[in-house]
Amino acid sequence: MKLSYLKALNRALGDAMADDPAVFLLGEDIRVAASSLTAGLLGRFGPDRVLDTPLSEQAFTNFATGAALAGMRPVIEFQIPSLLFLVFEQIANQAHKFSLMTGGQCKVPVTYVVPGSGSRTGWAGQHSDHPYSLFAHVGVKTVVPATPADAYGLLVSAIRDDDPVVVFAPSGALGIRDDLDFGTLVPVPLGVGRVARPGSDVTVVALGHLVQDALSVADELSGVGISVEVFDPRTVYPLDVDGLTTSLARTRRLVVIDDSNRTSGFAAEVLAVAAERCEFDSPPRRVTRPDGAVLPFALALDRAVQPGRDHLVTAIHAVLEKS
Amino acid sequence: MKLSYLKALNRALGDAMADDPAVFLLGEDIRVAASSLTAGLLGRFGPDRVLDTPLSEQAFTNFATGAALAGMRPVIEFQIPSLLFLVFEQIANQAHKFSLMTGGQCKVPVTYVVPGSGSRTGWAGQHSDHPYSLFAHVGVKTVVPATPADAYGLLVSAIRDDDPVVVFAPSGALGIRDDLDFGTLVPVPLGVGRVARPGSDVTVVALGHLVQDALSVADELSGVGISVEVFDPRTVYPLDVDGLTTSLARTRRLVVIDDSNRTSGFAAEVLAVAAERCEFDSPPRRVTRPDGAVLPFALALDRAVQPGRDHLVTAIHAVLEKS
Amino acid sequence: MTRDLYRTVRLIRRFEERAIEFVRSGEIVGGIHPYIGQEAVAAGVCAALRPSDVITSTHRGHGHVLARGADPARLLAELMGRESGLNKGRGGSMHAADFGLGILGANAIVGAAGSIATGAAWAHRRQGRDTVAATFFGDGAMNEGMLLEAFNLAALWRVPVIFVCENNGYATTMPVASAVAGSITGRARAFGIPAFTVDGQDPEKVLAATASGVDRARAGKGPTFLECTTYRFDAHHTFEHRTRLTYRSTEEVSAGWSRDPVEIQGARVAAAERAAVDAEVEALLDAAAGSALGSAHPDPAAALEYLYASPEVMR
Amino acid sequence: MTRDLYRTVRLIRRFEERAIEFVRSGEIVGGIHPYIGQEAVAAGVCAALRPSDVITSTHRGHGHVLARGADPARLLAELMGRESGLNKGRGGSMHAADFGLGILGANAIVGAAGSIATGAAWAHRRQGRDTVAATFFGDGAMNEGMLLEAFNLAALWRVPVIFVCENNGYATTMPVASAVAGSITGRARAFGIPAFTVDGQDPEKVLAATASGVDRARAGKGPTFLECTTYRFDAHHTFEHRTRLTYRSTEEVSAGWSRDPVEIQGARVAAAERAAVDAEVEALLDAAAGSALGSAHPDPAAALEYLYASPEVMR
Ligand SMILES: Cc1ncc(C[n+]2csc(CCOP(=O)(O)OP(=O)(O)O)c2C)c(N)n1
Ligand SMILES: Cc1ncc(C[n+]2csc(CCOP(=O)(O)OP(=O)(O)O)c2C)c(N)n1
Ligand SMILES: [Mg+2]
Ligand SMILES: [Mg+2]
Repeated sequence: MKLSYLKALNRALGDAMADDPAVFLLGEDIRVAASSLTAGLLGRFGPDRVLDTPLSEQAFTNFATGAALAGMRPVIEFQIPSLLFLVFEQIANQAHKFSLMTGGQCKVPVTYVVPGSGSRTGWAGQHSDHPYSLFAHVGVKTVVPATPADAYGLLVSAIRDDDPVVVFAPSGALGIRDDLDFGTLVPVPLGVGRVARPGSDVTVVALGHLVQDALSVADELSGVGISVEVFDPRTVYPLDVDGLTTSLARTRRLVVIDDSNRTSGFAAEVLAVAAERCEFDSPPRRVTRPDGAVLPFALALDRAVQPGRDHLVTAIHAVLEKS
Repeated sequence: MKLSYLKALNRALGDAMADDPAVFLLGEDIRVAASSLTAGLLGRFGPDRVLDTPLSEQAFTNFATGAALAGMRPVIEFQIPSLLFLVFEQIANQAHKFSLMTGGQCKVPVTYVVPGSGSRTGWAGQHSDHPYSLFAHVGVKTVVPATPADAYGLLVSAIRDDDPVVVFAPSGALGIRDDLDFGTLVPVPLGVGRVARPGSDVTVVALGHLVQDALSVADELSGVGISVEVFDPRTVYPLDVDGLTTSLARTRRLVVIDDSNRTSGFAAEVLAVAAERCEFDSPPRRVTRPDGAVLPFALALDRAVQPGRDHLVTAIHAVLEKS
Repeated sequence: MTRDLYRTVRLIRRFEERAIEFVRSGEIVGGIHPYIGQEAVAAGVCAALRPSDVITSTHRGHGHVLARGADPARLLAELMGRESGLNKGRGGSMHAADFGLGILGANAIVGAAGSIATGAAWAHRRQGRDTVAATFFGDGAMNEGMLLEAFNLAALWRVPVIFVCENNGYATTMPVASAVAGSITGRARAFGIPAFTVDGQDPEKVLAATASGVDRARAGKGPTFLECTTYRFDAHHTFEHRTRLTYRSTEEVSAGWSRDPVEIQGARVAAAERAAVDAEVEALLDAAAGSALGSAHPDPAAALEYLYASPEVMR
Repeated sequence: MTRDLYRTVRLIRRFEERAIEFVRSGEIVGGIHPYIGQEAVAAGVCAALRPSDVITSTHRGHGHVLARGADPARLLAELMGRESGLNKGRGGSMHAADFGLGILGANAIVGAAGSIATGAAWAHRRQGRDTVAATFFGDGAMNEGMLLEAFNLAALWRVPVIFVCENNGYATTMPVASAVAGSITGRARAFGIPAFTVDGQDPEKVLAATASGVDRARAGKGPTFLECTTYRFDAHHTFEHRTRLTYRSTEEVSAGWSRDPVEIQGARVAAAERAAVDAEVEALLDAAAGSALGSAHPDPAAALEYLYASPEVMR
């Protein structure tokens, strides 16, 4: 049975709601399921568990925190990634901090989902951000699934986790379909990466939709005798340091492809961890959005500032040559 | 003449306002100068140029953007660092993006100043953040001066710059006093670091109040024959990569001490740049706040999660031993 | 003025219809939020402004930009991501700006522009000019705290700004009654801002209401709030043409069409004159389409041009 | 009840006076925002609640926490950063919480807690309980968009929450008249929330007003808003004891003292009874001080304990 990434997220929500009456959804236009993430859930669970909110992101994010403090497990859908900027205080400074500040008196199990993060073709400057590194920096658990199975499994784990978790579903991944038996869908633990393709010459670390790109580059390069290992951390924070260093111990070469900005982004963290812990045969490389990137509207310009396969191939050749 | 860091910021504001009638200040309690940053400026420049705002951070941040679009150079004082979380959208998604999105039709020269960033003794979890790495990640020019002369010079440059600039004045630095001739106070260019102390065994990169700590550790270690170079980038973004790599080419060893969280923070970026461009005699180290750090109230706990001299000494010994 | 208002609503209508065609044909990538049905609001408000005034716009902004006098060819080129676009193809539909005409930009974040317009208007007054700002937003934006904060600043500081709420009944699929507790004008009045409900299908009524707000503003009496009741005849966004969302009935949409601003204003213009305007608009839009389609695509190598206004410190 | 209310205001007053001494002596690090002068608000509101209800508090929160019944010894220990503190010394003055008593925490971000309280109250109702939430905030918070957004959610969804605005005339140094356009109750009413102005120096009046709001809320009729007019007799924060800020005259402060809630309520209690209460309070606070001062400091090695509620996935 073919299952799309978006449908897998939808299934995860449905299963989580069926499993636990404390789970409920809130967000904009989720009753009619404008993004399709919540398709069918209003009919199945009723309006009490699928709340359409006014355009009041700050208040409804804190509202979810309050509901979580009272024992619920809210899941918020954010229509566009920059809404996370608007509620940054409410997530980083409120939801995240309650547990420690109260000396462990409470927990805030809220899940924030962005179905369609990163560039959405033609949505331009204010709708094309991919701010997962920001949440990793402040210490909020953050996942970016790459496959339908992981989309399902990580969203389920995020909802079950007792802390706030941000789930980025890159727009470039929503349409991915895999042949899957529904029975094989299981929770995927937070903080555990996977080797998406084993190889021996270089480790390419990739997240979300870029895992596909990394795999197809690996395919292509295998034709010219280059063996690329693709490591997909799946969780941005906490990073699977063991998985990463195990891979690097084998390949001793590293390229990270990352759809966030270069400076102090996810790729910077991977390079830093690797520099602290691993030995290399050549300097590692980052393939990222440029610093300060604002995505221009015109399609060719938008594409030009996104990390892509060509840049990845160039970077792989560079780390192999330098050795 | 002794000049304190806080007084240097105050002088920079006064000079910038005297130089350019387009400069005006807004913020909470700035007329009575609750933080002392704006002391004397109401009397000197009048209520038209020193605006006390209601507690409406989001609107007044956008208000400043609008005023900047109309030719002004607003300077906003934020009383506490977490207010930058509250206005993250307004800075990262509005002020920062206008220039590119409009195809260069406009500019947004707003300066955001936090007098007292980082831990302020006893202010606890929601008032003790040091979020400069977040602004660097999104590409907003960001400075963290370490000395009174740099506080003056970088704030003046920030105000004159045609882009939004965030100025973090760490609470641990506000009280620093230096013997300075006022005539020697000059603008300090953004993006240019300085060697705060030359040395040959290891480069310690430090920002803001931690430069003092680095210098005193360097002093202490010189007694045991270790020669520490202290490099102060002054600007977090854009980073002075040339200054950094020049220093590292000499010392071939690196420790970064950084008051932001470890994951994808400023120190991660320094290690990543270094890993891409430099050769090392030993793996570099980061001395940072722990990941996800929420500063506990109790003083000893607050101190325990901040990077300090002891941690720095340990890290320096580690990079020296490993060679 | 009667004729001018008709020309404006007609221009916007036909521009939008053609733009939707270009979305279908793929010349416009990413789709648009059509303004069809709401033309009277943009037309009436902008007719009350002077050339030196400023506006801010929304995700549903083509009408505002055209009513303010932007070149349709350059707006269309912007929607097509071309170098001759208003923003050199960098902004697209949701960010169209023309600073030469005082258009400080459409904004893709609901509720954000009100405080930007307030700041701009305040700055103009501080600089000794008598500029007024008009800032457009939807009924959905009434629930965004940052917009409510802007009302307070504008009222406290008597800023010459006209807050124009286009109440088209929905925020995407959310009916205004489920989203706005109390009333829209009541919210503005709570900040001490005079607030009026206006028939947003009639350009002349919108013009009259705006004109008195503008007079007040120019006289130093501070902001005015207008709730223009209107209706969106088409989709929230062209994506809705593919995914049918069920949030309003076809009967309701038909009822909306019964008060078409183009017809309401058109009925005030003599048939021959109306035909002449229609022909002129068509010719203008033909030329605009030709010009836009013929305009160069920007060079990807320049993708990050304009990222910083002071790029010299970047490395 | 008369006596109980007196005891509460007296307890808060004396707690604060002692806390200020501990700030001076250095036992409390970082200072506090004294509640002196505003005691009647906390006392009256909390007296109208049931044990199963919940509250949220502010940066100026000791009064709310004490009125809600928290152990003064544990609150004081919290202010001193001790292990026996309400939050095990992790929160301090601005984050004091006692979930066992439904105190969901003081919040250091002005305007943030209103929406948290609204969510909690909604959740309790969804879970079939008849909980009411009371959420405290200042006049300054009335200008925070996120609080205004919360009014809307509470009104739309008929959430059983009492919004308690303590209008003490200032946000730090900003007078309410320079900060709040329109009126405070008018703002709440604009969201369809019944809003009343109450004499916030009189605990019995506050209690009566709160009680009727609580009845409405429990009956499923949604939120109520109370503006309690009060006055802060002491500094915004103890840092002001060192840096004199000139934003109000000594005459004004003296006038404030003329309506001291401790005296207002004290006058209703017979002298002997009052003396007995005072003595009991003093003994309680003596014991609290002894207990807090004797409590262990938390172990720095456990600085990050409680950072995550599900730490097992961390590495
Ligand atoms: C702050 C914010 N929240 C959500 C969105 C997504 N969004 C775009 S338009 C829209 C509906 C806006 O409704 P309204 O203000 O009534 O304007 P209309 O679309 O009806 O013109 C939404 C939810 C956004 N762009 N910004
Ligand atoms: C969002 C936010 N802005 C600013 C501050 C800094 N601050 C703390 S208390 C305060 C004044 C609050 O005034 P009000 O709401 O009237 O409460 P009061 O202090 O009078 O009790 C300010 C500006 C803050 N903590 N949070
Ligand atoms: Mg609408
Ligand atoms: Mg107050």
